[in-house]
Amino acid sequence: MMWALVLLPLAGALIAWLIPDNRKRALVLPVFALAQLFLVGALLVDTPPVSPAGWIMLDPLGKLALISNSVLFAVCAFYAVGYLAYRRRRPNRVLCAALLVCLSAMTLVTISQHLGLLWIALEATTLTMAPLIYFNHNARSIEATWKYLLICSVGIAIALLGLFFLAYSTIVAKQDVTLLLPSLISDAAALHPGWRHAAFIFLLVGFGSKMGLAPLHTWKPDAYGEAPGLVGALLAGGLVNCALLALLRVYQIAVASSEGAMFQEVLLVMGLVSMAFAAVFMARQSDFKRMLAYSSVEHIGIITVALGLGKGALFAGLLHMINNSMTKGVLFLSCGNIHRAYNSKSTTTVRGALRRTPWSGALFLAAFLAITGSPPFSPFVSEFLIVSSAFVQGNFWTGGLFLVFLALIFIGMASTVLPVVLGEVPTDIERTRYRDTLPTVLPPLLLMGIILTMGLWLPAPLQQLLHEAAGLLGGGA
Amino acid sequence: MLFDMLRDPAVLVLCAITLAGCSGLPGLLLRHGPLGQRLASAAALLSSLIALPSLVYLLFWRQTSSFTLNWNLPFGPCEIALDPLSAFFLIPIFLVFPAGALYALGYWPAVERRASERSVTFFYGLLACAMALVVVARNGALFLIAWEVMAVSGYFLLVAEHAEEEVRGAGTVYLVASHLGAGALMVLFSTLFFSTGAFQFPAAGSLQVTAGLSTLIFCAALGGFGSKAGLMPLHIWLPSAHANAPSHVSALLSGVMLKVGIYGLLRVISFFPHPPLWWGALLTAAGLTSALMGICIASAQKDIKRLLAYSSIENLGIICTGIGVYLLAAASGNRLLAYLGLAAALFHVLNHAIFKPLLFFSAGSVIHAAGTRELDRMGGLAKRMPRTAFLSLCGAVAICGLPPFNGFASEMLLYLGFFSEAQAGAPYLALGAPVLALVGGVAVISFVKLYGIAFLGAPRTDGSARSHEAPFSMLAPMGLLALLALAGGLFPQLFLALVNPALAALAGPGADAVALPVAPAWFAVAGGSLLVLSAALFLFLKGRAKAVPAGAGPTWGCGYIRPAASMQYSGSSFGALFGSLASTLVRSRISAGKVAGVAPAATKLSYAPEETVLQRIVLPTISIIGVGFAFVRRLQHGEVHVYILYIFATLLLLMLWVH
Amino acid sequence: MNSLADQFLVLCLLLNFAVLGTSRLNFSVRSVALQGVLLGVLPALVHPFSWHLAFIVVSIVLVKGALIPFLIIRAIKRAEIEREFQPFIGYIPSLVLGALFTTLAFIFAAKLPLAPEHSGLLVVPASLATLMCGFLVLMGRRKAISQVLGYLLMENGIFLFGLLLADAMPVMVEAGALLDLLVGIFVMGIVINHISREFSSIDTSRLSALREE
Amino acid sequence: MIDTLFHMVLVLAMPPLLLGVIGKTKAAFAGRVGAPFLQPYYDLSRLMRKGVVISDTTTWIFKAGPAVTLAATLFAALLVPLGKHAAPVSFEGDMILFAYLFALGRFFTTVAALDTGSSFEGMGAAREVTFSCLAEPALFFALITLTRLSGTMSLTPMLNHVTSPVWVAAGASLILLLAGLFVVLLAENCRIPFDDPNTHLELTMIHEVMVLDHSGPYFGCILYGAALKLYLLGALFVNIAVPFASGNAFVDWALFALSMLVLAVAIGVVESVMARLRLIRVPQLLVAAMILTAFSLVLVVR
Repeated sequence: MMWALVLLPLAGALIAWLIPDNRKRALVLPVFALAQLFLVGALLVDTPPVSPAGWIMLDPLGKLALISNSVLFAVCAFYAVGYLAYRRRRPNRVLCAALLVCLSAMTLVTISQHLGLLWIALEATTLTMAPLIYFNHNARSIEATWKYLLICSVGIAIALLGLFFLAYSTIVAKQDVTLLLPSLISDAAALHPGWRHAAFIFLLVGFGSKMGLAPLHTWKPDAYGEAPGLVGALLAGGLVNCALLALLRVYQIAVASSEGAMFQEVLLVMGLVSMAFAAVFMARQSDFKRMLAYSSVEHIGIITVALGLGKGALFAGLLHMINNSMTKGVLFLSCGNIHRAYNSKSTTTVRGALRRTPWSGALFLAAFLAITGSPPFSPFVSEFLIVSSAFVQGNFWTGGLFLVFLALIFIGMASTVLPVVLGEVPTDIERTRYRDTLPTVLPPLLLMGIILTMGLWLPAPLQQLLHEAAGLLGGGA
Repeated sequence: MLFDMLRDPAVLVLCAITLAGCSGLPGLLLRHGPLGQRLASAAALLSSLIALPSLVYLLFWRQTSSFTLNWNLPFGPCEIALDPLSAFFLIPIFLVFPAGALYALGYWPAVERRASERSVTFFYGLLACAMALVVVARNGALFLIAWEVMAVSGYFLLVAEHAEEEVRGAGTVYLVASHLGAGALMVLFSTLFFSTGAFQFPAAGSLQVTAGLSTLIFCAALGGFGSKAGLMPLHIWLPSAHANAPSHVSALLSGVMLKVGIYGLLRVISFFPHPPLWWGALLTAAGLTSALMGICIASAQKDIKRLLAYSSIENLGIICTGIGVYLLAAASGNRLLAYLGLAAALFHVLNHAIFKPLLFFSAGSVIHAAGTRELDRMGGLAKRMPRTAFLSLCGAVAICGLPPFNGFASEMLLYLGFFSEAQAGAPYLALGAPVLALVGGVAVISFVKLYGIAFLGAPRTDGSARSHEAPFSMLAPMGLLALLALAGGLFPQLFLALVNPALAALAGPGADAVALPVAPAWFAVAGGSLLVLSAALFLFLKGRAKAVPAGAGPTWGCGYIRPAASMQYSGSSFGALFGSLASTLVRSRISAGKVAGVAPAATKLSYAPEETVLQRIVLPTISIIGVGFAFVRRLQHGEVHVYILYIFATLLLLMLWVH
Repeated sequence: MNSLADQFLVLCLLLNFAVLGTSRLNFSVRSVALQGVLLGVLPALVHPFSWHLAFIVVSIVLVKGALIPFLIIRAIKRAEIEREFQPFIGYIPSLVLGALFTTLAFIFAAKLPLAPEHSGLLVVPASLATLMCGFLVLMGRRKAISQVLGYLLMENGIFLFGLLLADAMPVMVEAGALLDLLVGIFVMGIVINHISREFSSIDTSRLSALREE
Repeated sequence: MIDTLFHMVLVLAMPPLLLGVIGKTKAAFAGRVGAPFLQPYYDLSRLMRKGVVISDTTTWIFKAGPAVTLAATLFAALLVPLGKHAAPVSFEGDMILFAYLFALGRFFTTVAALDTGSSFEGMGAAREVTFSCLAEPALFFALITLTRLSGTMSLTPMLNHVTSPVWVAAGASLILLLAGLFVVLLAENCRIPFDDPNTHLELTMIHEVMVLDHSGPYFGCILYGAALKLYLLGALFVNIAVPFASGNAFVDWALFALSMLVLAVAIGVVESVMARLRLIRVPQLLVAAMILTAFSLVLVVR
């Protein structure tokens, strides 16, 4: 069953690769995405036990990431059909196949309990994303791809060294060498502290550069800015979660090693630094896709702050992981539509999107409000919980800084988004074919619906899952 | 069962709140035609017909009912309650909301405003519902949710005409300011959570915390609620927001939404058993400053709605002063003063919710008729829209705090408070009275200017010459409000009967059992005889004028042969004299063309009052921060090898930190 | 035997400096390849023989010593570049920094205790030093090819550390390292091809259009 | 009852006399014979019989202005005690109503002026509202001082409280207060040095220029209202300045009437010996009055 989860998309990728026709090939995406989503549903209802060697298991943390990835991917897959219909001339064989391979790799990340396997899967997601970012085949996209590839490769290499350190610390502690999560957690306290520290830092920097924690985030604006909106959504909502999940695994070990406090402190600082960077870079941002990239840095920062706070904030941090994925999905898809409609992503040209593409404009505006933590959307719930738990822990400085950064970011983002959405369409811009249609608007609308619903009504099973996952991270319900 | 529940007035109020929130929904579904808007207005009227009697009943019997809603957000039980304080603040909502909905039928008709009518109608209902929810919420998270929904609906209403640059700018400033305010509220509720261990509001007077924490809570509340209430210098969003929104929305924003800020402040203060003295001093000072500055800047405005917006700042300042006086008195144990301060504040809340919407409605009618917001382009409207002119006159007199209208009654209470303190040991508080008198004087300047320039004299432009009387749907709500304003001035005991329960809920039972120094009957005597006397004199003079030979002709131009309408004293020149005296407070930019030579060419002189805090402080600060940010942004310079340096440096630093 | 391994490691360190100090790309590629071969042989010196080990040694020597250098040299030929002009960090400063980092690596490694069976080996400092020299090349050179070389150096450093685990860990980690190397370099190679097609140069300093103004 | 009757008679009948006395005093200073003392009464009766010319621009507000203003002033007349007698209407806080009634009158006078659409009248209206809003705080400072001295918030007990012992105790403060009040009195009634009620040079006038277009009974109404206002503020002044009460009601009434006449002479003297201030100096004088009254408060509080 579990392997089917990984193999099914791979099979889809193969089929997509073999289909010769551009238009029919695109249809493979929703079919397999849906199939995978159903499979995920089935596995959530009836979770199989751990695999014989202990490498594969779906624990609550994995479930959370799996749910958000699969839902986001399914939505993006449906969107892809409408999106590719506008770009008939561009061959999409690589895109379709790589998307499905990426799904497979992302799924593997969520179900693996072995850090080595997890690392390989993560590396695979990195690599499959490269052709996706390069989809537009121009000078800017190749530059973005190169930077993405180089920085993420360096990061992932550092993470590998971190894993080696971790493994070696078990040798030094005279234990059986292993990278299996359960045994690492149970023996965490006995591992040699020097190696353990080094491992944590290397893993943090490694996975952090994949997640986009500042100042390791430098590839993000370029990649997000140049990739198609659909790929951006997957990068910001899917890939980031995978890297985050990897970090969460490290966090589990760190917390179990009775030295969680140190790791949390580091995370707190990194998270706040990321938010600060995002705040600085979002001010006067004239490219709204790059702005979204910084927003992604910000939200990774928020989640990291939540991890750094620990305790009650963990629940909120995990919830924010899902909220961020969903909201980023809406943002990237709607802003992709706007980009297509204006053939520009500069705020100097793009004005009055609400007139030209009423649905995409409205979605973009609503998602902007959602991502900046306005109720009644779900990111409010998680952000407010994080702030309040900072205060409840007596960590007033963190809470205060957090709010200051949120405020700065709101100002920056508002001054970019609002002019794009409101006002009159400039008269002297290029005419494009794009108009809002059902296939390109319904997917983000669906995500928006999820965000709204979750902002008012968090399903009990999800809460249960979140509590369990937070429990794994040491934050009891 | 259902019937039994519906007999509970509190349930009825909740139903009305829901109805208000849903009022715009049919309009969203019905794509065309005015039916949706009519349904929405009908729903608004119905909700108010349900709510107002229930609220009066609740207040009269001083009932408190609380409910726990079923929600599953992780913020603890979702409690809502209707105590006298909540009920009191619900009254303005259910007064202004239906009035505005009715007004919108004529002012923002679905047929003419097809692009924005549906969203305006929907968010208008949502705004009222959210404000009501804020007032009844007893859970910090629910409060915040409702608060933000309120702010965001306000934003969407405000940018109804977003094709205009000015509207967009105003919207952005508003949105940012309210988001920052919400940030302060997050601090507030988080700190409360820290102190009490739950998001539910503590019961009145039950919060025992250290001085530091209570300071933090108070400052956060002042930041969050004060910015919503438009206290100086947190008011920067207010003038342009109220000026650029559709007028019935401005009425709701100004008449009600600002009061929600006051409600929040009062609610937070009520948690504390013994608010320290300095809170009162701070609030009094802030209130008086806002009142004085607000009205001084108002007198310099040339945009009719901006003038009204600044006057809102003034009125909120007066309310805040009342609260400050109450806190001072409560801390020093002076029951009479406490009563007078708080009663004045609450009374003024009601009053401002009556005459400010009235004035915004009249401003809307004027703008609708004359096609401009600029006072200097209006004039002579009283001839063409006599009913609107009459009702606006009532509003203008009321807002200046002149008898026999309601503004006088509430200001009188505050004056009595100040004067009664003059006899006490340290009569510094009495110094508020001259300040308030000055405020009253400047208010007269502002509103004589508003009324005189807009309605009287000769039309200054073709637009105002072609203006027309407003339809009944716009006049009816104005008439109702004017009538209420008069009623409040003649029979303040009616309004005080609503104020007293809320006051007792805040200041403790028995706090309202203070004998008012002045018998309310005097208001009726004074106002009544004033009305009768004026009417008698008016008729007498009219009779005399009929008896003697009468003539008509143009206005005496002091010998000038060709007087023209453009030669009339304009609003800008009317305010300029006071503006020159208060130039430290009121800055304006005057740009004039050059006049040279023997026969100079035609030139223009324009005059624009400045938003001092926004343009001199906030925007420069933001641009300085922007420059600083631009410096940091060079870090992202596109050179990938340096990006790798960042990774390496991070790795090294973290390793050094950990070891 | 351990002393022989240590001599190999010292040689690796020297090769780091060779890469840092030269402007000729061909020489750099060969140095990195040689380092790869040395690393490939090392396991055979440290660990007792097994078929698994033999397989690793052979495959690593093949990949690091032959395949990758072949790919890169082909790219160099196609792009017609031989030297790294105007590096971001000059050659002399690079050498000095390299020396500094190597020292740092030794200091740092001294703080990390080794398992008894590895005590006395230079593996950890050599690994860290190679890693840091890789970073130095990545940070100091502008050409995409040089950056790939830097990445390879880094990978070598990591692989070096992996030697400590070679007998204890399951095959997976090494396979992972190999996979990473192979796929990473392969994809980078493709991208470099595209870059040279798009910009008719593989000078990454041209690749700085995407930035904040 | 008899006091109320006296009060009404005095208040309704006497005000124009003050104008006559002022006029006579000024004439005497100028070496002229001057108009008779009763000239203002003749003027009023003539105006009531004269025809009306009404501008086409105006609305009903133009006609309501004088009526409302006079009504407000008349009601204010019921609040001020004349001499050491009780006013017909007295309650806690009536002094606030007193001040606000004048404000109401001002509102309607200025609005009526703007109704004509004349630039001159607009100018006058702007000056009127601006200067009186500066006079307002001075009046309130004075009222606070009196409240503090008397311990009451109603005009009648407040003013009746000012007797010789109080003067002995707080003389300095009361002198400052009187000086401030006198300035307010002159400013509110548009006397020299603030305004010259006799010139018709439009550009320098305040009050007169606002009523240029009123004629006939309406103008009479305005003139009478202005005299009444002068009378009321004068009564306020005299009540403080003359702290004596004989105990005999009739003597007191006579004393009061006499003091009012003396005040009128004093105003006439001031008007004769002083020149009209430049317009930009007016606010400075008003602020000075405010400072005087504020100091009187400081002295009392100290």
